Amino acid sequence: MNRNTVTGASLALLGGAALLIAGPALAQAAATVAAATPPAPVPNKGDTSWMLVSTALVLMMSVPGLALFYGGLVRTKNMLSVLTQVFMIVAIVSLLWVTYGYSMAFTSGGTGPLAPFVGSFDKLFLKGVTSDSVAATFSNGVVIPEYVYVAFQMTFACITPALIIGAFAERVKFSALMVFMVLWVTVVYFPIAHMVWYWPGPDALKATPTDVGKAFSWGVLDFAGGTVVHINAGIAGLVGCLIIGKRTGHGKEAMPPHSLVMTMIGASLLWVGWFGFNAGSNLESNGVTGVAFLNTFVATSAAAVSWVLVEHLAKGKPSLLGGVTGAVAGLVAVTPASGYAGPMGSIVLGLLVSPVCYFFCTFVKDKFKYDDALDVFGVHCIGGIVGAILTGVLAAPALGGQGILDYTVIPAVLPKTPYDYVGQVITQCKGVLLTLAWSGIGSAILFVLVDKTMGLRPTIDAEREGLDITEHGERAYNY
Amino acid sequence: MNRNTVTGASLALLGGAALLIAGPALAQAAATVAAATPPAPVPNKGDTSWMLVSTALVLMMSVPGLALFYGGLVRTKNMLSVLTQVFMIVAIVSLLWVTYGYSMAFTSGGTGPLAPFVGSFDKLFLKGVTSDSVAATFSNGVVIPEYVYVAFQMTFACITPALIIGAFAERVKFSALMVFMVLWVTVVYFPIAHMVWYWPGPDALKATPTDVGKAFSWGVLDFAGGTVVHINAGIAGLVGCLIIGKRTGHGKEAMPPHSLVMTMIGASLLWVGWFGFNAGSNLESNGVTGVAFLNTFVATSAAAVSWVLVEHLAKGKPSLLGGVTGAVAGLVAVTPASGYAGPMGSIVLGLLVSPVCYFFCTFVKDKFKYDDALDVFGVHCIGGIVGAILTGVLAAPALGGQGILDYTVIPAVLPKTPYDYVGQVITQCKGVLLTLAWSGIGSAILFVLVDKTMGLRPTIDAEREGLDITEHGERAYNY
Amino acid sequence: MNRNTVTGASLALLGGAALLIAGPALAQAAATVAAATPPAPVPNKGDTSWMLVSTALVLMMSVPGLALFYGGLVRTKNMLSVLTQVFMIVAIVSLLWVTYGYSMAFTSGGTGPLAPFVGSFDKLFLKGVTSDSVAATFSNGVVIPEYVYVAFQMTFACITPALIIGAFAERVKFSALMVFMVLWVTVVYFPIAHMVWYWPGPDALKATPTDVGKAFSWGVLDFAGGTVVHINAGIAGLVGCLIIGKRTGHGKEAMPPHSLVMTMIGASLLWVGWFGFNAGSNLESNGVTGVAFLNTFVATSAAAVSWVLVEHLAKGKPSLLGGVTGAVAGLVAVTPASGYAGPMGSIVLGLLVSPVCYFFCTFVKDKFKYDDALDVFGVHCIGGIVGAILTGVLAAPALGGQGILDYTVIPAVLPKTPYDYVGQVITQCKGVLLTLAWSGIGSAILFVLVDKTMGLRPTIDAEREGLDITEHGERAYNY
Amino acid sequence: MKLIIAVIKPFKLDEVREALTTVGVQGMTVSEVKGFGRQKGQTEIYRGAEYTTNMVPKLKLEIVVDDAVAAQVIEMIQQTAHTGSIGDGKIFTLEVTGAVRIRTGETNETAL
Amino acid sequence: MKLIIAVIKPFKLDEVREALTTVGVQGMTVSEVKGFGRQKGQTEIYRGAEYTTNMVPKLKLEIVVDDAVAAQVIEMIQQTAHTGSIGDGKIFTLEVTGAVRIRTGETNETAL
Amino acid sequence: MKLIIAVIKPFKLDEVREALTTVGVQGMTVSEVKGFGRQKGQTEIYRGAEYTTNMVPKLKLEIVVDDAVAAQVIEMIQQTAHTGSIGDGKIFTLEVTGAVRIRTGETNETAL
Ligand SMILES: Nc1ncnc2c1ncn2[C@@H]1O[C@H](COP(=O)(O)OP(=O)(O)O)[C@@H](O)[C@H]1O
Ligand SMILES: Nc1ncnc2c1ncn2[C@@H]1O[C@H](COP(=O)(O)OP(=O)(O)O)[C@@H](O)[C@H]1O
Ligand SMILES: Nc1ncnc2c1ncn2[C@@H]1O[C@H](COP(=O)(O)OP(=O)(O)O)[C@@H](O)[C@H]1O
Repeated sequence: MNRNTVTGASLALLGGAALLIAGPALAQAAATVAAATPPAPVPNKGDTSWMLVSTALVLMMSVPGLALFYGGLVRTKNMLSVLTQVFMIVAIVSLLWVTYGYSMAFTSGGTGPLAPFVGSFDKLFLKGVTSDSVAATFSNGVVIPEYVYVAFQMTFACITPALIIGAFAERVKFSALMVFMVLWVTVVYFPIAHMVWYWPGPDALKATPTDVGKAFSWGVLDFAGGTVVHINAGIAGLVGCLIIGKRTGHGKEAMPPHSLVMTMIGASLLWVGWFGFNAGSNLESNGVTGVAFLNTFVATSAAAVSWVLVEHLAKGKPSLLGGVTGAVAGLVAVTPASGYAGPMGSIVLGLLVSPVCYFFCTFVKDKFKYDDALDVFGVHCIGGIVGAILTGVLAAPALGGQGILDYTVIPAVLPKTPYDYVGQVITQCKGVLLTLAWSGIGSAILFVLVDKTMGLRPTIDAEREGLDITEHGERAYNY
Repeated sequence: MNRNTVTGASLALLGGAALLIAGPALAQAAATVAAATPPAPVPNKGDTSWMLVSTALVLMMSVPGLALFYGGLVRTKNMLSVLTQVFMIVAIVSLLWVTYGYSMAFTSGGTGPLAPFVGSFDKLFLKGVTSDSVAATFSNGVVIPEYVYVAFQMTFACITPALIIGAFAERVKFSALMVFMVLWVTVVYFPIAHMVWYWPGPDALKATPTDVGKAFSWGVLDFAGGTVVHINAGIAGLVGCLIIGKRTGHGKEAMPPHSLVMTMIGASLLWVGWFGFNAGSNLESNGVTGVAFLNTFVATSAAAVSWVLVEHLAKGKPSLLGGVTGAVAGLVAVTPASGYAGPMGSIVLGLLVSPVCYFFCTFVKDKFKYDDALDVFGVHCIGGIVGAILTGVLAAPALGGQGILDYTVIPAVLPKTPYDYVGQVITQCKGVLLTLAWSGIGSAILFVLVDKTMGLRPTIDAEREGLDITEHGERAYNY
Repeated sequence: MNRNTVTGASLALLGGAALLIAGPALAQAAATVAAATPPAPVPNKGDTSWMLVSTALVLMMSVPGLALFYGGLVRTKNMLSVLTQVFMIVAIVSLLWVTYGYSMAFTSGGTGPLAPFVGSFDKLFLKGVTSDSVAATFSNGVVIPEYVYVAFQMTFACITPALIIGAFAERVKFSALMVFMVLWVTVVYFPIAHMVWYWPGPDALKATPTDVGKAFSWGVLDFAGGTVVHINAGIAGLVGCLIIGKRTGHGKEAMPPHSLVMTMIGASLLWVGWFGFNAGSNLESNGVTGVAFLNTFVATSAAAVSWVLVEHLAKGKPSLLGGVTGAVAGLVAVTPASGYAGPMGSIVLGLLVSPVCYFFCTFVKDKFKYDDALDVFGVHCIGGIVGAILTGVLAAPALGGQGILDYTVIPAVLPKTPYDYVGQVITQCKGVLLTLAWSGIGSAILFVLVDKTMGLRPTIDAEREGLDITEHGERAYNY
Repeated sequence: MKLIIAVIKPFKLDEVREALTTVGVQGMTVSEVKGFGRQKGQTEIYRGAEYTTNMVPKLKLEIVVDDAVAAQVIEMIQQTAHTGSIGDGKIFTLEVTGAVRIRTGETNETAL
Repeated sequence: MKLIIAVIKPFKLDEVREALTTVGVQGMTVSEVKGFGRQKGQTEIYRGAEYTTNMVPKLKLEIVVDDAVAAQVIEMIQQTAHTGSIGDGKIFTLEVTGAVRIRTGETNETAL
Repeated sequence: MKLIIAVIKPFKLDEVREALTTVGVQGMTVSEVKGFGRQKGQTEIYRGAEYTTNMVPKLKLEIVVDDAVAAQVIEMIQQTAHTGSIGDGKIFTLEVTGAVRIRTGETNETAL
C-alpha cells in the first residue's frame, strides 16, 4: 500500500509464468511486444477477486468488529452510543470519500508546494473513474480495476476515525462528534494518506520520481497503515480524551466492561478482517500476499500470548480481555510490517509489542491520570509506533524480511547494496513524528473548535443517565 | 443476474486482454479460431473464487445476519422462534432447490404456454450437472462452474422466504410456517425467479431470443433481486400479517426490541454479505463487479444517513435502529440497480429511499393499523419498489449509469440509440406490478390454505408465554 | 487435502483450456514443451485468492465461531473460560505450527521406520519457505504459494484442539489445559495429519510412491479432516471427560445453556466458515471446489432437518439447539466426503448422521453416565465416523460421486476398473481405527500426565463460583 | 401505614398500575422475581436433557399506603391481577412503622 | 402469619426448596440479590483496573407461613442452607397482617 | 430489630454503603428494582413507536438493624442518598421479630 518492496520478485516470476504458459512461439512475440510500446495492462481476475474480498473484510472490521470490541467494554447504558458512532462514522466518511476524499488522497498534487501533502480535486465525485479504468499495484504491469481500489481504500478511511472514539467513549455528544469527524478526515486523514501512500505506481515512478507524498519521498515503509491508521487515530484519541476530560465518576465508581463476550466477538472479527487489511494491502494475490497473511496471523498470536503472560506475572491471572487486547496490539504492530517482515520476525514483533502496550495501558495511564477509556492511545498509537519503527529492522532480508525493492529499474529488483538498518529506522521515526505532529496538532485544533462552537460533552445528568437513552432515545437491552 | 448490461464492455476489454497477453502470433490464430467454431469456454479461476466467496457471503446474510437483525427486534420470549424459523427455512429451501427448485427456475420451459413463467424438470436432482458443466455469465464467452452457479442462486432462494417472517413475527406456529414456506417457494419464488432471470446466456440468446422469462422478455432490469427477492418477500409479508392478525397486546403493551445489539450485528453482517449478493450477481470478477460493489456500499451509507436525519427532524433524536434500518433500506433499493447505476446515482438513490420507507414504517403503518412487526413491507417491499423503478433512470449512461447492453450482436455492445428513460421506467413498473400481483395473490391463497388446514396462529396463552418455550421448549437466555 | 480423486478431470479440462485459449499456433508449441522438461508450475492467482479466503474462513470458524457455539451452551459463570480457552489455543498452536508443526506434518519423513508416522524437522521455523516457493495441489501442474498452504493448514491445527475442550467444559484449569494442548498437538495432531495427508503431490507421487503417510498409503479417503480433525478431537474429548470427571452438581442441578443466541451465532459462523474448510481443502478453485461447496451446504441442511424431525418425534418439540446441533453434525459428516460425494449422496449422508448422533448424545450418554458437557464425542467423533465410513460408499461414480483418481499416470485419470465398495469401506474403517487408537491412547497418557503433575481440575469451590472469576478474574456480563 | 406486597403475573403490570393510580396510589416499587407454588413451569429440553422448573417468572409489587386506603388497594389489585387460572399470585400486608422521602425529608404519610 | 425472609447462597436453592416442601410449604417467592456483609467478593481485573466488589450474588427467599410452622421452617432453612463458611446468609422474620389469593380471593391462612 | 427498606438512585449505592459502615452497619441486601412514582422515565422511540415508561431503575436496600441504631441509619441514608431532585426515593421501616445467622445459628441482634 506504499511502495511494496517485494512483488518485483513475484512479478518476474509472473512474467516468466506468462512466457511459460504461452510457450516459445509466444515468447519472442511477447519480447517483440515488450520492445515496442508495452500493451496497457489489464486486471487479473484473481487479483480482483482478492481485493473485492479484502474490501468486504475491512468493512467487517468496522461493523460489526470494532463496534463490538469497543461496545463490550463500556457500560450497558452507553452501548448503543458506541455502536451508533462507529456505524454512522463509516456511513458518513464513505460518502465523503467518493465525493472528494479519494481525490484528495490518491491523485497527484501536481507540482505546487502543497503537492507532497495533498492531492488535487481532479477526481471529485470520482470523475473519470469507470469500470474500465485501472489502478496500479506494486508490481510492474499489474493493475486492478480502479473502482475496486477506490472501495478498498475507502474502508481504511472509514475505520480510522472510528478507532478514535474509544478514547473518550461514554461522554461525548453524537452530533458534535459527527461534525468533528467530517472535519478530521478532511484535514487530517486524507492528507496523511496522501503523504504516506501516494505514488504514481511502479511503471510511472521512473518517469516522475518526485510525484509522490512527503513521507513516501523519505522512503517511509508502511505496508498497511501503521502510521496512517493507527498512530494517526491513537494520538487523535489521546488529544480528544484530554480535551473532553474524564468520565464522571472515573476513579471513584467501578466501570467494568458490560459484555466481554461482545468484546471477544469484536476482537475475533477484527482478526479475521485484518487479513483483508494487511494482505489486501498488497493489492494483488500472490506469494507476498501469502506472507503478509501469515505474518498477520502469527504476530497476533504472539502478542496475545505475551500479553497474557505479562498479565499473569503482574496480576496473577490470565484473562480473556488480556488475550484479545494483546491480539489487537499485535495486529496493530504488524500492520506496517506485514508485507516486509518474515513470519519469525513477525512473531518477535508480536512478543515485544504487548509488554510495551501493557505498560502504557496500566502504569503510564494511571500515572498521568488521563481517561483513555478504551486504550486507543495505549494500544493503537503505541502499538503502531512499535510496529512502524521495527518495520525498519524486520524488512531486512537477513532477518527473513522481504527487503526494499528498487523501482527505478523496470521491472523493479532488490538492490545489491546491503540493507541499511540505521538509515531505515531513522526514516521510520521521521514518518512516525510527522504523523504524530500533523494529527496531534490538527486534532487538537478541531476538538477545541467543535467544543467551543457545539460543545462536545453532554450534561452530567445525561452522562449519568447514559448516552443511549439521552442521545439516541433507545436502550440496548430490554430482557 | 439478469441480462447484465455492462460487461460487454469489459468483455471487449478481456477479449482485448487475451490478445495482448497472447501477442500478435496468437492474435490472428485466435481470430482464425473465432472465424471457425469458437472453442467451448472454460471458467476463469478468478471468477470461480469470487463466486464461491459471494455464495458464502449470501449464506452469512441469512444466518446469522438476518436472523439476528430480526431477532434483536422481538421480545426476549420470542427470540429463539425467529432464529429457528430463519435457520430452518434456509435448511429446508436449500434441499428443495437442489431437488427441483433450480430446475424450475433456471432451465428452459421449452416452447409451451407456461415457458415464460416456469422452467422444466430436466435438471431434477441436478441431473446432468457435473464438476465440468458450466453456466453462462453476462459476458460472451465467460462461464463459471455450474455447481457454483447452483449454490450461488440457492442462497437467494434461501433468504427470500426468510425475509417474510418478520412481518408476522411473535405470533406464528413453527410447523405451519415451515409447510407454508415449502409451498411458497414452489408456487411463488421459483416461478418469479424464472420470469425475471431466466435466459439462455449471451452466446445463445441470439439464436433463441424467445427462450427467456416473462419479465426478462419485457426488458425489466433487476440486477440482484429487487423484484424477485425484496418486493416479492415484502408483499408476501404484508399479506401474511393481515391474514394472521396483530400480536396480542399490540398497541396496548410496550414491545421494545429486546436487543438492539443483536440487530446491529445482524445489520452489519447483512451489509458485508450483501456485497456477495449484489457484486456477486455480476457472476464474474471485473470492473463492473467493482462498481456494483461500490454502489452497494455508498447507497447504504447514504440511506443510513438520510434515515437518521429524517428521524432527527421528526423525533429529535438520531437512533441506532434508525441508522441500521436506513442502511438495510439502502441495500434493498440498490439491489436492482447495483450493476446498472453509478456511485453518484446510487448515493441519490440511497438518500431518497429512506424518507419513503420511514413514511411507510411510521405514518402509513399507524394509519392503516396493520401489525407488520419488523417492517418487512415498509422496508423491503417499498424499498424494493423505489429501487426497481429508479433503476430505470439511473442505468442511463448520461447519469453515470452503465447503460443497457445489446446482446443481439456478439460480442454484446452498448446500442447507439439514446437511452429511453420513459420506456425503461414503464418497463420497470410492469416488472414491479407482475411481482406484486403474482406474489400477493399466490401468498394470500397459500396463507389461507395453511391457516384453514393446520392453523397459523398459536393460542393466546402460548403467545403470551412466548413462542420460545411453547413452540421450541427452550429459553434464549439463562443468565 | 489428501489424494484428491477428482481434480485430474478438471486438470485435463484446464490443460485443454490452456490450449484452447492459446489457440492452434500455441498448441503444438505447448506440446513440444510438454515433451521436453515441463516448466516449473506457477500459482494461478484465482487459486491463491480462494485459498487466502478459505484460510480466513477457517480462522473465523474457531474465533468467534466455535468459541460462541460452545460458550453459549455453558453457564454464565463459565462463559469466559470457554472463550479464553479457544482463543488462546488458536494463538498458541499457530506459533507451534510455524515453528515445528508444519515441518512435522508436511515434510517427508525420509525412509526411516517413523517416516509413515511423522515428517522431518527440515522446515523448522519454516526454513526454505519463501514468497516464491510453492505447494502441490491435487491436480498435476497446479500449485499454490507455500506460505498460503502453511497458513491454510495452520488453521486446521488450531481448531482441532479447540474442539476438544467442549467435552470437559466448566471444570478444567486454564494453565494445565494449555500445557496439555501443547503436548497434544505435538504427539497426536501433527503425526495424524502426516499419516493421513502427507504425500509428495501428484507430479512427484509416481517417482516416489512410498513417500506418503501411513493411512494415505492404505488409500484412506479424508477430503477435509473427518479423521484428522473430528474423530481425533472427539475421542480425545471423551477420554478427557472420563479422566477429569463430571461437573459438580451434574445430574442434580439444572445446567441449561446460558445463551442459545450465542450458540446459534457460533453455529452459523461455523457453517459459513466450513466452506473454507471443505471447499478450501481442494486447494484450488474449480468445478470440484464447487461440488465440495454444494455438498457442504446441503449435507448440513439435511442433517439440521433430520435432527429436528427426530427430536420432534422423540420429545414433541423442534428446537433451535436441535437444528444447529444437527447442522454441525452434518458439517462434520460431510467433511471427509465433501470432495468425493455428489450433492444427492451428501443429502443422504446428512439425513443419516443426525439420528445416529442424537442417539449418542441422549441415550448412550445417559446410559453410560459420562459428562461430555458439549457432546464433543457424540457429535464430532460419532459424526466423523459416520462420514468417514460412508465416504467409502458415496465416492462411487455410480452414486454421483467423483470417483478415486489414479495418480500413477500423469495427468491422473479415473481408473477403468469398477469402484470397489467393500474394499474402500474397509480401508475407511482402518483409517478410523488408526485415529481412534492413536488419539485415544495418546490423549489418555497426556491427560493423566498433566493431571498428575499440574492437576487438571480446579477446586470445587472455584468450580462452583465459576471459572470466569476464579481462573480469569473477570465476569462475562455486567449488565 | 401498610406495606402491600403483591406477586402477580408479569403481563398484568400495566393494568394493575393504572387501576391503582385511580385510587390515588402515587408510587410503587417493582421487582422481577421467580415464583414457586402450585403453578408448574414449562418444560425445557436441551439435546434431550429435560428441565422442568417449578420457578415461574412473576412481578413483585411493593406498595406502601396509608392505612385508610389499604383495603381498597388490596381489593383493586385482586380484581385487576385476576385471570382465574393457577398462578395469579398473592397479596400480603405488613405493618410499616415509618416512612421518609429522601428528597425532602418528609416523613410518614406525607412521604408517600 | 409470618413473612420469612431468607438470604442464601444461590446453589443452595434446590436443597432448601425441597426441604421446605417436606414441611408443607407450598410456595415462595425468590429474587436475585446482591449481598453485602462479612463475605468479601472476588477481585475483578480489567486491563489492570482492579475492582473488588463487596457485593456477592445471593438469593432472597420470601415465604409467608402460618405462625404454627414458622419456627420449623426457619430451622429447616438454617439447616439446609448451612455450609459453615462465611456468607451463608440470614433469616429474618416479620409479622404479616393479611394475605389474599388473587385467583380465588381467599384470605389469610387459606390463601397460602 | 428493624428492617429498613430504602429505595435509592443506583449511582448513590457506594456512597450510602460507605456511610453506613461508619455507623456500624455490617451488612445489607440489595436488589435492582423498577420504581414508579412522581419521577417520569425517559422516552424511548423505536422506528417511530414511542414508549414513555414510568418505570425508573432504582436500587432497593434492605437492612436489618438493632432498634438502637435504626434512627441514625435512616438519617444517614436520607442524607447520603439525597440529591434534591425528584426520584431520590424512600425509606420505609418495618418491625422484625426474629433473625438467624445461617452459618452459626446465632439469633436476633447477634445474628446481624
Ligand atoms: N407462601 C408463599 N409465600 C410467598 N410467596 C408465595 C407463597 N405461595 C405462593 N407465592 C407466590 O405466589 C405465586 C402464585 O402462587 P401459586 O400457588 O402458583 O398459584 P395461586 O396464586 O393461584 O395459588 C407463586 O409463584 C409465588 O411467587
Ligand atoms: N444487616 C443485614 N441486613 C440485611 N441483610 C444482611 C445483613 N447482614 C447480612 N445480610 C445478608 O446476608 C448475607 C451474608 O452475610 P455475611 O455477613 O456475608 O455472612 P454471614 O451470613 O456468614 O454472617 C449478606 O451477603 C447479605 O445479603
Ligand atoms: N408508595 C410507595 N410504595 C413503595 N415505593 C414507592 C412509593 N412511592 C414511591 N416509591 C419508590 O420511590 C421512588 C421515588 O419516588 P418518586 O415519587 O419518583 O420521587 P420522590 O422520592 O422524589 O417522591 C419510586 O421510583 C418508587 O420506587
